[in-house]
Amino acid sequence: MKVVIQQSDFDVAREMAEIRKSHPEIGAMVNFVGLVRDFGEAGRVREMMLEHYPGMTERCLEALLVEANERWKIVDATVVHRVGSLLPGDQIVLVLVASHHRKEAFRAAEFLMDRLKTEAPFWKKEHTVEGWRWVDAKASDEAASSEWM
Amino acid sequence: MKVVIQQSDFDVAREMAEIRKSHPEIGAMVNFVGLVRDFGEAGRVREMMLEHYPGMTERCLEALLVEANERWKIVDATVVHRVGSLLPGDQIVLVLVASHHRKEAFRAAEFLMDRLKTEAPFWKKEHTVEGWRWVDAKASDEAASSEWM
Amino acid sequence: MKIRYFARLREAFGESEEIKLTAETEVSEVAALLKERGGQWLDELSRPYRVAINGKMAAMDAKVSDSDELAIFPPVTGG
Amino acid sequence: MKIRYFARLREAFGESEEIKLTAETEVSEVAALLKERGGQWLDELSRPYRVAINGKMAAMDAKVSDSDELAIFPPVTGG
Repeated sequence: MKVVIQQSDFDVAREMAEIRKSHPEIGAMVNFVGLVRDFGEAGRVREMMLEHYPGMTERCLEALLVEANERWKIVDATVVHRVGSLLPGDQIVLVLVASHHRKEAFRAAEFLMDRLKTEAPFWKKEHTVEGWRWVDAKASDEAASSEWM
Repeated sequence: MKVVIQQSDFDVAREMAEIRKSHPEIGAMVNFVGLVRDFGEAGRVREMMLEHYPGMTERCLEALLVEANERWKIVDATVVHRVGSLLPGDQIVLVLVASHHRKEAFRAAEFLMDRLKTEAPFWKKEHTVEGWRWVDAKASDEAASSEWM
Repeated sequence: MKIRYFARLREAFGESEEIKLTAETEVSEVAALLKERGGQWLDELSRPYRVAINGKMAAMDAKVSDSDELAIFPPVTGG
Repeated sequence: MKIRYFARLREAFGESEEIKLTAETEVSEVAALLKERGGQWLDELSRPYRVAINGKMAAMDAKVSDSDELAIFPPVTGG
């Protein structure tokens, strides 16, 4: 299981290949990729800045992977999250879960995304026509996350 | 929305890029990739042959995409399914759903896979140490599919 | 009417055959005719199978006429 | 004790500061001390925020001592 925080982009196919080559027993892979949308609450987005808490962020994501592994029979998983300056259409986050069967992979990937959204210390700032503004946390994310409790 | 049946392999990152370039409003992409497992019900798998019903298979998958689009607010989707000879570790199927928000993409991707498993006319034959055998349909797939009714 | 077979049934019966229908017929009656041939026809069609008419899944009480394409195949196992 | 700030709070308060704790103190008491500074301290800490002690999310009634690292930040918005 792998957690990476990086400024550079990631290649979903390469991350999948890395897991596949060491696990011939895998039957299912579910990937979630989050992208910078061109429209936010304050209108058209020109740029996004992502900040994190080095050390805590990695440990938090590793703990989520351990929990996903305990709750579902997954074979392997990778989380890559970008920080720094991003543009509309850019990839932000990859959650990749490999398992024997598809149900476990779907459940674990959705769990990881829901909990990442409310627990992992990342903060987004958007540049719109009105200038830079910090993105507000969403009540819907809190609700989705608490359903896994 | 795109449906492709092909013998050759597919590249998840390329399929994602194709959708991303024409839809800057996408915030979430969920990919499901099914792989040939090295172990089946009759032991170690050496090879797999996949047969389909040309014409019906494509129409069936297109109808599932239309239904997914009606049930969830998705932006675009792609299904690629391979036929012919495959080896353990090979990619079999890609279901890729792009949407504004992650919940819709997760729901639609899981729906498409569950229904594809029980409705799309594909048949698998495995080569094991005991020779070639047709893979039996699973009751668990029927159960998963009927939950969407 | 053209009947197409797939997968295990294709291996047993061949890819397709033509039978003459003089009137609209229920799929179940066509299946009964095939089973009357005995041998592997009886064996294979005593196991679970599905049918499609002109490329759409159909129930056993659906009706076919001579211009239709009927497909008979085992439960699907793709994905 | 080192206090680190992130995101909107980092922009308002700076990246970090040191305060002296002579005994174990509840996080809520530390926050009350900061708010007493008034101005943007009062404004920003009147909005929702979260705390972590040594890199783990913590509740407001958790206790910190001088050797801990306390982080204060807005609700997270990654993913």
